[in-house]
Amino acid sequence: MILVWAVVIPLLGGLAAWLSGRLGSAFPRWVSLSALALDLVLLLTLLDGGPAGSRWLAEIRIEWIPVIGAGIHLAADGLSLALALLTAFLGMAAVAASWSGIRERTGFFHLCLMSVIAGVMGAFLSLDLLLFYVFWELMLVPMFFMVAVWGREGRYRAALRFFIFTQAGSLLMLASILGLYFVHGTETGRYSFDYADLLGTPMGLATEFWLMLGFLAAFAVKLPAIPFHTWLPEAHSEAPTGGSVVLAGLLLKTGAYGMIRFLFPLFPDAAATIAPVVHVLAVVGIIYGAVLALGQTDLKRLIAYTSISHMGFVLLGIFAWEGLALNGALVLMVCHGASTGALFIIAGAVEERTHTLDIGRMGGFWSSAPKMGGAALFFALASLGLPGLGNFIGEFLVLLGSFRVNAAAAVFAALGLIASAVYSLWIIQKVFHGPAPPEAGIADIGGREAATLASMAAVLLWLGLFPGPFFERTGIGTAASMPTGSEIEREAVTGVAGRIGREKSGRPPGLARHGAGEGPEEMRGRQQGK
Amino acid sequence: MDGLFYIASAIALVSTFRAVTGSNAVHSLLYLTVSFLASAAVFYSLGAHYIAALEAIIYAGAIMVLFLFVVMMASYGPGRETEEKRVTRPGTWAGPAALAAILLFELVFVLTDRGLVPEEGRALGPKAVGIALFGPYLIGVELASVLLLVGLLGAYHIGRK
Amino acid sequence: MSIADFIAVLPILVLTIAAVAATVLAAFRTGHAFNAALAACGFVLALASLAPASKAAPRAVTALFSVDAYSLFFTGLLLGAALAVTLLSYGYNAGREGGLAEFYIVLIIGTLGAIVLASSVHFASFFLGLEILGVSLYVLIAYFLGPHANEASIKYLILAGVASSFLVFGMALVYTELGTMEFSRIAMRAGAGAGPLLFAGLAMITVAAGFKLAAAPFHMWAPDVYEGAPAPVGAFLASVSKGAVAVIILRYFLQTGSFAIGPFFTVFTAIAVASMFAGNILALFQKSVKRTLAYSSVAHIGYILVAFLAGGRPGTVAAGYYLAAYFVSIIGAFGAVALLSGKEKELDSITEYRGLAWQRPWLAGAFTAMLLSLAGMPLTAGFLGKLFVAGAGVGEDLWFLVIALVVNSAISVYYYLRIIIALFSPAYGEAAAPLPGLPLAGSVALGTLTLLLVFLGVYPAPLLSLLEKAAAVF
Amino acid sequence: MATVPAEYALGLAAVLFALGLTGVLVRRNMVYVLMSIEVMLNAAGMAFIAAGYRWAEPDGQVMFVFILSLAAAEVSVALAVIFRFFHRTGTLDVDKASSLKG
Repeated sequence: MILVWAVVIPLLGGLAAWLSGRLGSAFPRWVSLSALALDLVLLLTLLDGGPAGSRWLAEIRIEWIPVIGAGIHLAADGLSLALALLTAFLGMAAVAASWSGIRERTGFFHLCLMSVIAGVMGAFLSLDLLLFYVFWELMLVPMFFMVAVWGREGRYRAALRFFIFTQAGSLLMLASILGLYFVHGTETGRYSFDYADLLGTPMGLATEFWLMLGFLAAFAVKLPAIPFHTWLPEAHSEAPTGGSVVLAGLLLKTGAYGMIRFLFPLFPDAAATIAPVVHVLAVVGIIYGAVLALGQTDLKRLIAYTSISHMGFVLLGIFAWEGLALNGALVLMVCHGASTGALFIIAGAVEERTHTLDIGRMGGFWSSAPKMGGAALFFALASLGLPGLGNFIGEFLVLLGSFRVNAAAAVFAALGLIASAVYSLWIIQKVFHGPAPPEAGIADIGGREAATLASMAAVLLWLGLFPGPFFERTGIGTAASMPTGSEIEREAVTGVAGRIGREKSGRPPGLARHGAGEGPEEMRGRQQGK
Repeated sequence: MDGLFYIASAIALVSTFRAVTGSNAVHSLLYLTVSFLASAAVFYSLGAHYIAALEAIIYAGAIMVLFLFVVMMASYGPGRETEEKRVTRPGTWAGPAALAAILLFELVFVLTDRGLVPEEGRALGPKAVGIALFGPYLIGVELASVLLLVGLLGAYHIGRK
Repeated sequence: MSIADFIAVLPILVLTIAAVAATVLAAFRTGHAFNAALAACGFVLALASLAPASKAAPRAVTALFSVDAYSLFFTGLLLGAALAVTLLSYGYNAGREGGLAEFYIVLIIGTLGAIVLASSVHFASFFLGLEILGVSLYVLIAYFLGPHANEASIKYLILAGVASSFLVFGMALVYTELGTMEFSRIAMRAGAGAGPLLFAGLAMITVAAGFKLAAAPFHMWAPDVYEGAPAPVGAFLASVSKGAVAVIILRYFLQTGSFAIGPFFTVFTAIAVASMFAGNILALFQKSVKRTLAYSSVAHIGYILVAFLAGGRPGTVAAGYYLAAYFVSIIGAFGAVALLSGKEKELDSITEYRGLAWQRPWLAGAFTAMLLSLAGMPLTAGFLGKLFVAGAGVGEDLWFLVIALVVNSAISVYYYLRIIIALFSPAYGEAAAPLPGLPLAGSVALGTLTLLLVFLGVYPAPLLSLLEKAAAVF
Repeated sequence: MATVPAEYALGLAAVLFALGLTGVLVRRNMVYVLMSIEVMLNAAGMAFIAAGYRWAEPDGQVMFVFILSLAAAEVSVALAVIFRFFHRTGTLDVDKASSLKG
């Protein structure tokens, strides 16, 4: 039942916030914040571990449309739980970030925000493909409203573009879901949308490939992978700060999650076939995002482009489909959520004070706002991958893992790291040092902002210095929690499980040797065998 | 009887053609009336005596009078012929006429596929039609009356203004 | 005809009596509320009469009608839609010039035509039902002296007249070839060997149906007529009129198996794809909400045709669900327009809808929900409708059509969102004129439709089980 | 009984139908357009008579009666609308009915 509540609480909280908006604009914030806090606490109880023998920490099935074999099937394993926790956490950060920025229609804003969070939460927890699709779309509409109603000047265009891009991808996924449903139904006589049923559906490689492309389209748009990224900079920069935090911190992760949870397990062979192409796209994304970030004059746009670059790492890690890289991708997802979210909050804070996001008109803020400058420096360093912070672990694991699979891709991806160091430091240099414009001097961050940023920093530090517990409880490492639909996946899992054992003994995870990580070779072998 | 059919057909064709192509509304209406009367004759020659009478009374009688009434009310006299003159030029006709001709050729082609020899049988006088109308088609007759009712209501409402 | 026969066609009889009674009573008592209440009562009674009628089903009533689960389901749907249109019309009509009694009588008669179509299995009832509906629509479209009403009505009646002629001529050709006008016998005799006359006849019937459904390439009239007609009549046109034709066409083709005839499958595929693309692409350029909805309804016919072409049980269920979802959403959308239209002028240009969400949050919310449903977003009926249609298509391996559906759904998002953005954008300073007060009946109808929209989008099981029964008829 | 082949009657109906269709497509005057529609409907009725003649069944004639009631209902409403249009615009030209665009 916890899982149902995890999804329902944000939704109810959103409704309550909306209704309480009539009483006063302060109410919705508190209502949303407390609902999310409750959700977070609820999800934390799952860390205790699930029932013995089950690969899910928690699972629930409720009948929904039995005629067509669709049910409400929610389940959480380490992967889902890590992301669900991130969702509740970043949700709170987003509420905090819109505390003073959203003055009009706060009730409706929080309804939208909470609905997005409910949608993301549902997407991370559903195991029924139809239900997953419903949640997948549920996050879209309120997000659209958040950008279109509370955004900046170019918001309509940005909102429309965001919606149409993602919707086009989603519809292709829907077609693929239906295709898979019928392939499975005609093959086995059992028509079902359930993940557990659909795993290991026998089908020809051509069919598998086409169906996989539908899923890939939806996930690649959401992630976003080059060349489907054009909606992202606009949407991020036009959205209100809270919206940017949710968009960058959570929505992008659903794409990556979908690839790990659905794309590979359901279509292992097809995914292996297309992996080399995706590696190239990922590397191009890493470098392209980093290079374009350097050319931006708009602070939020800059951060948005860095997101493209970071998500390129995630994509590379996933499509390496190798234990280390996968876990790296997961860590990177969580850390990117925290660090980019924090950078957006800082950008929002700057905007609130100076009413501009033009980097050219900023400078010398350090003297008047040292705390903000310090925070910005911290998250910029996290973003460039300073050892000791979570992002470093993630990027390092991804590079290490993908090097085994595609050395060239890993080498080029590493080049992206250099660019990211340049742009990260450039932001700090431009905004907080450098010549101060005439009207220089802004108020420093207040207690609320400080608390938000501190908690995000704590997450990064924790993941950077003591990642062990994280891998133990969550992550793709908890072998029992992995679906056993494909041999490849099991291969990857055993690889990680071996590594986890050593990690518990106290060695930094990045230095741990991979146990039996010959997954990719196995993949190629299977391909040639066909 | 066969002679009647062929002569009436020829009249129907010519008068319909004149009705559709004419540029004076009153003349066209008269041609159309002739055409409907010729159709009545065709029906008679095909043994549908009852329908022949209906055609003469309702089509050639009632409906045409309604048309005439509107044309007269709209004072659609000789002075207005010019605006219809432009559409009676051959150029205007070519395209649509070709379209209709294609349809016609298709239908004729379809008809010449094989002969449709009428079955020898009972005469289809008013009695047979009446029995059918008030037997299996009873609800249809009721519905036709509803159709006329809505026509009445509509003409009443719209004509009132 | 036996008593059981009368009971089986009770909905038709109730509406006929209601129409006649309303006509007679109009001579004695006038008053807008009275007229509207009479019509609403007629529809409610007809809906109630479905219960005894369903006890008598399945039953063939003369050669003209078959009362079965299929006809009962769609009769109920059409009556429900007509009831909603009546409630929405009440607020819209209030205070308008000219007698209003005939409006409701003609509405009843038009609905009568529609439900005749739902249960007809014979060319005669097909034709009569269609024409009763058609003539009622001429009247309804031209009912008020709006700026475009005459024009819209003239356009509609010319094209509908041509369509009727095609329909009747096509029926005559089929009858000439096969010697029967009953669907079931047509199926039997056509199976023995289809002659060219049958083809020609079916082709002409298809053209006529295309006109009535406003499927491309016969859709040219739709935007003008929808724009010129009063908003509740637009709702009636888009739902009841179109739906009834879709219902009879589906029955005709399912029963006679005409989809299976090679060229017709291709032709219908072409019509479906053309409707989707024409409707959606032309809708992108509209400045008027009603025209946008008109083009959107052209596109929706394309989607429904995908379910037709899939055929069989899944296709019938999908078509039924889609129709129900589409009815709710399109009536709701036109209903929102109707509720917002003042006495003088309809609220039509998209720019006039700016800022509505802040002035009329509930109404704008309902309108948004309708538009999202038309766009096929989850948690609305439109999504499940589209899902079932796409599912039926995939099940029959009609990948080409499914991809067209997917691509078009993506295109359509743009113009629905454009209206939604207008609703939620800040109003033009003082330009936002005070809106008319919301009529109670219409608000209740719109609220109910919105709830229904969400219910059908979340919990489809009850409707599905009804549809399963309906589809089992064939 | 007559010995005219049914296809002759059907052929006549087809020619009349085509003439009517041409009229609808070409003429711009609403009265002519409406007249042409009447020609088409009459032709369709004739086709039904021919069909009934072929099968020696009354059904064709029954359909003709129904078509006749449609023609009457349609023409009465149509003429009322056209008349109203004439009153407002002073013309019967179909092309003048083109304020709706888009």
